[in-house]
Amino acid sequence: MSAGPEKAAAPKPAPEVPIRAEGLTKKFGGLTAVSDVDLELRAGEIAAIIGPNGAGKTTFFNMLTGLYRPTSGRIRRGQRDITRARPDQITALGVARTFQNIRLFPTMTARQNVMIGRHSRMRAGIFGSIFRPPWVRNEEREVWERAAEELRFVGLKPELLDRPSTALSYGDQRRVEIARALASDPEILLLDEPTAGMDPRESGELADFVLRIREERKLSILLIEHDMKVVMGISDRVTVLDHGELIAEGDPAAVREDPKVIEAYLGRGATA
Amino acid sequence: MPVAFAIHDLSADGSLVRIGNNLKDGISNGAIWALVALGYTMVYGIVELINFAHGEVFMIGSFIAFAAFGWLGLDLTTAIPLLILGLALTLLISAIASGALNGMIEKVGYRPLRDAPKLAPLITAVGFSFILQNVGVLWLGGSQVSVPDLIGSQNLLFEVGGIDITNGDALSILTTIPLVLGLTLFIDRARMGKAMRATAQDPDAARLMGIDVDKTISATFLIGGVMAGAAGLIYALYQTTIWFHQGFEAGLIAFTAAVMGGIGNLRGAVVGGLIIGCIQQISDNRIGPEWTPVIVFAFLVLVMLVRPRGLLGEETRQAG
Amino acid sequence: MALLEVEDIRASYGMIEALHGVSLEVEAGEVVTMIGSNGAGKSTVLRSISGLTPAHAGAIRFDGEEITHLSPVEIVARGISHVPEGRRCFPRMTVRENLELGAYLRRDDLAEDMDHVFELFPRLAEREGQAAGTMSGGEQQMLAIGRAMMARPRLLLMDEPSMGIAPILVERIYETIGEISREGTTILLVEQNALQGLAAAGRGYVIETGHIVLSGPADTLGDDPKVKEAYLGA
Amino acid sequence: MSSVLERARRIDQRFLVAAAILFAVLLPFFFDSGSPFMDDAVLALAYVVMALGLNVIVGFAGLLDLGYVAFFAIGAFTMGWLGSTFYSESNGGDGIHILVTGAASNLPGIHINFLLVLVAAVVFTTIAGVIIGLPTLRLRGDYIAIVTLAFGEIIGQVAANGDQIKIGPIWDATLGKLPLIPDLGSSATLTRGKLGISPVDKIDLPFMDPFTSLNSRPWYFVALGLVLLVLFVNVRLRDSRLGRAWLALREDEVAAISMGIPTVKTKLMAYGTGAALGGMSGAFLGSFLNTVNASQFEFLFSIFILAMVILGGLGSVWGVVIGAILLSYVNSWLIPDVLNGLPGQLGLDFDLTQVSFAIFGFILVIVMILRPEGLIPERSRKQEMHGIGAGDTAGAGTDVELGEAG
Amino acid sequence: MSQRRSGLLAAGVAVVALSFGLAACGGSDDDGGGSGSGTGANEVSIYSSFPLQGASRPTGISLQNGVQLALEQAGNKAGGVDINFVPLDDSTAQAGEWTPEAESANAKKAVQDDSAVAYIGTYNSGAAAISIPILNEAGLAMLSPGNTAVGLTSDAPGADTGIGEPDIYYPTGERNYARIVPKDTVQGAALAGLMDEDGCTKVGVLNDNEVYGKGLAANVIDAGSKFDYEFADGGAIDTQAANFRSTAKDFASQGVDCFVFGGITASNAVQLYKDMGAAMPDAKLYGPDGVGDSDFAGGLPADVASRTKVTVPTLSQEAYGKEGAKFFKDYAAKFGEDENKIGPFAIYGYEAGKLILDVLDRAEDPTNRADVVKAMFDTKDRNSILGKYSIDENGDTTLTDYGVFDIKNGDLTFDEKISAKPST
Repeated sequence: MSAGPEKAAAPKPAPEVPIRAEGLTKKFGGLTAVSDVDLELRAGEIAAIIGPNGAGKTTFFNMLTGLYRPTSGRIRRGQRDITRARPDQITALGVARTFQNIRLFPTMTARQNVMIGRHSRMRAGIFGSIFRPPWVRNEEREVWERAAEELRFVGLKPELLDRPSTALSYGDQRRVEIARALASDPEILLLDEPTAGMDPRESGELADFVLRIREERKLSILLIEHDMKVVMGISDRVTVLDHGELIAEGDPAAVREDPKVIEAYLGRGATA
Repeated sequence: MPVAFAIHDLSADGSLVRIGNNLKDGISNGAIWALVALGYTMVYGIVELINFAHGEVFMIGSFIAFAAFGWLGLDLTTAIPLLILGLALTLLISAIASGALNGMIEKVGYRPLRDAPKLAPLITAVGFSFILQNVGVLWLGGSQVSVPDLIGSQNLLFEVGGIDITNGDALSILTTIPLVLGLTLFIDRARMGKAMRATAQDPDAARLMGIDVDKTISATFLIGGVMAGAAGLIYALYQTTIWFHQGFEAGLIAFTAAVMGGIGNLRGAVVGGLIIGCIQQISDNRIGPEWTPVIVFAFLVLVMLVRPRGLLGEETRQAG
Repeated sequence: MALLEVEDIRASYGMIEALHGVSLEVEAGEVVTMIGSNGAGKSTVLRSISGLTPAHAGAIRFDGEEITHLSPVEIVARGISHVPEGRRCFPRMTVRENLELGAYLRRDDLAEDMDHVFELFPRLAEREGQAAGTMSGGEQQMLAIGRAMMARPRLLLMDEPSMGIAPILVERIYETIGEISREGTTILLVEQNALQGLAAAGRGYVIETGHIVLSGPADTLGDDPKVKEAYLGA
Repeated sequence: MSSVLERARRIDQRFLVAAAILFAVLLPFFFDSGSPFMDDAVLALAYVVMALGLNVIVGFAGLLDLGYVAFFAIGAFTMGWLGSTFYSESNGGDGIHILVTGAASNLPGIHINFLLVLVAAVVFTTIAGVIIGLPTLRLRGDYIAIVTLAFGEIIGQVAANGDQIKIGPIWDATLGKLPLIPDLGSSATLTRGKLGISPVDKIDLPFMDPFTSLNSRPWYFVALGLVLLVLFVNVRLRDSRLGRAWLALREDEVAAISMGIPTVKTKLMAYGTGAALGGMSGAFLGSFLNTVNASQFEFLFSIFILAMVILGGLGSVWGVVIGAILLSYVNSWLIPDVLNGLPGQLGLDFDLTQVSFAIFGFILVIVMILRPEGLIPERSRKQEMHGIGAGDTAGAGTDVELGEAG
Repeated sequence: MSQRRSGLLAAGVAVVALSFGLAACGGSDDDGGGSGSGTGANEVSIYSSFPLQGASRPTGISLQNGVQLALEQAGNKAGGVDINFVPLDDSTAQAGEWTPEAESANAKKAVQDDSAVAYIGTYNSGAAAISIPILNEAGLAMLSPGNTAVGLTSDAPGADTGIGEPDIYYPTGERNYARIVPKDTVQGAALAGLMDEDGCTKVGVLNDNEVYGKGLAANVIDAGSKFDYEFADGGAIDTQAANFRSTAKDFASQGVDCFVFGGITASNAVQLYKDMGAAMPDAKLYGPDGVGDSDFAGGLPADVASRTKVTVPTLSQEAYGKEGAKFFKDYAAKFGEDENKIGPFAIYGYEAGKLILDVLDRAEDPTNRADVVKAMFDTKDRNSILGKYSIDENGDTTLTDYGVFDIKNGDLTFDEKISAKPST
């Protein structure tokens, strides 16, 4: 406690498979939402999970981030088993996410939202918060600036920095949510339908931005997406879920031609 | 714990009479809690609100019953047929008045806050609880008030195998059974009962059926209040003492019973009430009456921590 | 005059507007399908019609009468039943009780309608006394449709009847939808499963991010490359 | 209305604070040191400390605690145990005296300097807060309210019946044998039940004359010192990493834990802090009221303090201060001394003191319905209470199974 | 914001603060109260503090009325000074009984009033334990017409000497508290003797865990140890419990044939006696002065009331002679009550008032607190309405008479007088 804070640890060399799900299953009562899914995210790639409504995609995300406890199966983060870890522990291990229906803290400003994202990398405890020694002041100032930096990175106009998040446009709210996730220095970013509710132009911009995030931040991205243009445009690999089961996996072009996938989306007879 | 004491009793004198008497007392006490718990569980089931003032509605029910004795001129000299008629009338008066009171509280205190954060209506509920307690203080003063022992609460009615059944026991159990059966029947079969269950399980879907959710919620409060009013009368006759503070503990006990039984589960609430009645009785006998509130509250905490979804099956609202 | 006229409605969840001016019409006796990907606003259109998410601009007319600002109860009473997304059966009630609730606003004898629903879905008759929550998704979908039919609606709104249901049952349900339509009930259907939804319909609309982008006869709409593009990308 | 607010905002807040503190410091010199006004002022300040403590729990972290009286009780008992003749057999009847002067230094029992008692009270209440909070804070919001209420009642009941709990033998058999830890005597009990521990040692500070119950001025300054300390803690916590985390948990628990905020630990910090502040005030009140009596620790008290927080504005530090002072004077002055005969003048047959708790209940109801953000709202609360963006957070706790600690 | 503006505001605040302070206290800024020196003014204040709400209200009111009557009869004058009577309430409606906060506030109020020379109260011994030390520091005389707990004045049996009773109540080491009711060693002996006379064989005892009740129960057991009967000590009750049936059954199964409660009516005594009476249909029931009021007597059902006896340090109205008769008549006339239904404590309130008048007459300077205390302890062989008594050096009365009351038609009716001799 008395020693000053260490500088945020430099990102460790990414392990071969940053995150891997093995035989992951989640049942709610009688309903099986996710059934025996194996999935891995490789270092530096952008992978997409697609599938019709109710296929179990968000449930899968919720298990990866610790919100749901799997009924069976394992999740590994590198060498570590995180199947039973708490969400905050998983965040601390470098996994960050966004939500399908934006979940910003409504009364906080954009900047404060992003500062929350930095929570797991900060050290000030109760005494630090009360007595505010120099290292805590520095920490606060750094986070304050870091938040602005992240928001600049995602393209939020500087004058919106200290506006309440609810006063921002829909697209800006999406940006803030991504900035909030990036603030925790993740190695893995989980994006849950980042383009939901955007028009095609905005979606296209966002797709480009996701690519840029990977370039500049050197992280691996797993996204759930409905907009096939986005999925096809940016993902290295696509996994398709239907009724909680993995029905196809591979590069985007191949998956798009997979009859099982077309049927899942457009209905029977679509391939005929 | 009750089991341990039962075994101890058996090994001590080989007799089940004592534990039997305890359980009997516990059940007749618990029957009153059960009636209060019904209102609690119905309201929580439908609006997910701890109606903190519910215990006070029960207390006011007792007070109204006491006042009704005066209006109707019921006293120890009243002839038995008249007494029965008078008590039936009292039951009607206190049940309807309590129901109306509960309904009024809902309209004034909770409905405007239906979309507010969850803690807001809980805080108004606490506020109403205090207002009603103070009404009780102004009405009958700050300490226990003696109610004429109209039914000879402690007089022996008959004895089975060493277990004494008193008039009070008979009243408590025999009034509670038809009320509980009537209520479950109503909830199971009646159109409004079905609307209540539907609203509790999925308010949006209930709207799509053409159910007026606001009206249904009001009706739930009303019926919960009616049960509390009936319990208030029974309490007054059974204990022969009433006071403004009786609702506070009753409310917490009833809430515990409701949680134990699984919120929204009527039968569960009744069983929960009876179990707590028995725990109180055994604690009175074995640990000391002055520790009984501690035992009950500790039990409350235990239930909430260990099985917040209820001992007797899960009946919480499931998401969509 | 169409049975249902939706004119330039806008609807929002909190600060976020989900419908930016949607217009559509449904003629009496028709089956109309609205398709679109997740989050396009399909469900919101139905919720606005049935009063769950009232439109804050525009107008909805049913049988010539404006119903935009009526409560769900009044809308049900006028003959519009809504089979909601995710079925929303009352999980701790039996099949029979769910069906009875469907006819909540009716005071007459239900026996005939009950028999009719059991005819449409014999599976439900077998499970009459079973709690809805314990049934499979497909069975619950049948129940939800049956429940809506119990109100003897003139217009039936259906939200993704195929969602999360095994393909075999999806077919079974669509067969019944056809039957219901043949009996004279007007249907407005919302589907993500585009081809399935359009196959059952006479006309269709395509909705994207809160706007209607395409409309036309169902059979031509299904072949429109834009639809495939919207779903699977170009 | 809004222009007034605008103007108020424009005035430098720091200056307002300084003026308020100056006013508070000078106030006692305008009043007779023994006047009832000063007595009420001391009580009001002690209640401000309590209310600010509860504000950390309810206002900052959004945990409705209906059993705050527990911490008042534990703080007061710490004062009673460590500053009275209660454990008269301790140390073989000679008593224990640490840094005390005057009458207390010759009496049997344990007599420890007030400042040390204050530290002990903070330690005890924090421990109690953690013990109560650890299992409780996993629960959903309304259940937390009831469980804390139950804990408050349990502590009150144990206080009332604690004269039956003999701790002496156990204490002496185990701890009493250790060096530095004195025996308590074989008949020592946990509390003195409804008889109450009375009298309690007066505050004894270095370089100051011993306090007496007749001169309220020194008491006032000690209480004011506690208020300033607690204000400092409140303001610092509000604008810190923890304060932000509490706000986040309050607004959207699922999003907050997904951002790496550990729920139980973070809530526990709020609960423990609030407990510690309540304990400080409790110890002070034990000495000031000169008694530690089980009848003080009733549910009413929890609600009294809660009403202060709610009236002032949940989470609003300055609002809570005003709310506490207002309600304290309403309780100890306005109702009994000024308006008591009002109902009588209106032809009603009761005194206003008889309905004082209905008045507090009424305040809860009215504030919640008409102005849920309180008199001086905190910005985020105002939006929350009016449902802006609160959205689906109400049910957030239920649709997610949270991982357990471990 | 401009500097000028802040300056203006500061000045404004200062002005407001000043005027507020000055207006509120008229500028007096001396060290309040407790100086002990006479003020020279020719008006003194006498405070009273009794519970005026809850179950003790009838008793509290009759005590307060008694004091008021005595003072008014003297024209609110004694020792050449005018008397200003300030009656206070030490209970709250919500608690239904006295509270430490209220009693402590009352004591402080009296202490801080420079003109105060005497404090008449309290009824509850627990309340006295709060106020005695406060008044003691100020050297203010306190006279109780109701406290009977032993430890307030002496270390006789029943006092908790462990915590240092009675000395802890007197931080200055000087005594300032006297009472005109006999302490509970007397009442304990009276009750114990009465139960012996009535042929009890096993006595069930309960208490309400308060200063008075707990002490009295201990005194009964202590005094009863020399008789042939046994005790079944059930300890303390939970006064908030709905009923006491299980405790009653427990007593019945132990063969208890007499029952006595150390406590007051406000401690749910009616329900307690009802349940005891029901579970033990033949047992005799005894109550102390704490239940000597109309709420208790009127609340019991007839079959229980007929078996209940209450001891009160008051006798029949006839026993008080001509002076007594006049008192009861005056009291009834002034407060509009039925002469035969005046609460037993009214006369104690009256005598407390009379004694204070006498003390002020005898005090060297009736405006000087120390002189008043001295005169109070100098009370010797006073011929009072209660009989001839003195105040001893502990502040106790030398009276030992107790009246035994039956309950007839819901009223306490005098039965017999007992003069108890406590063992110490």
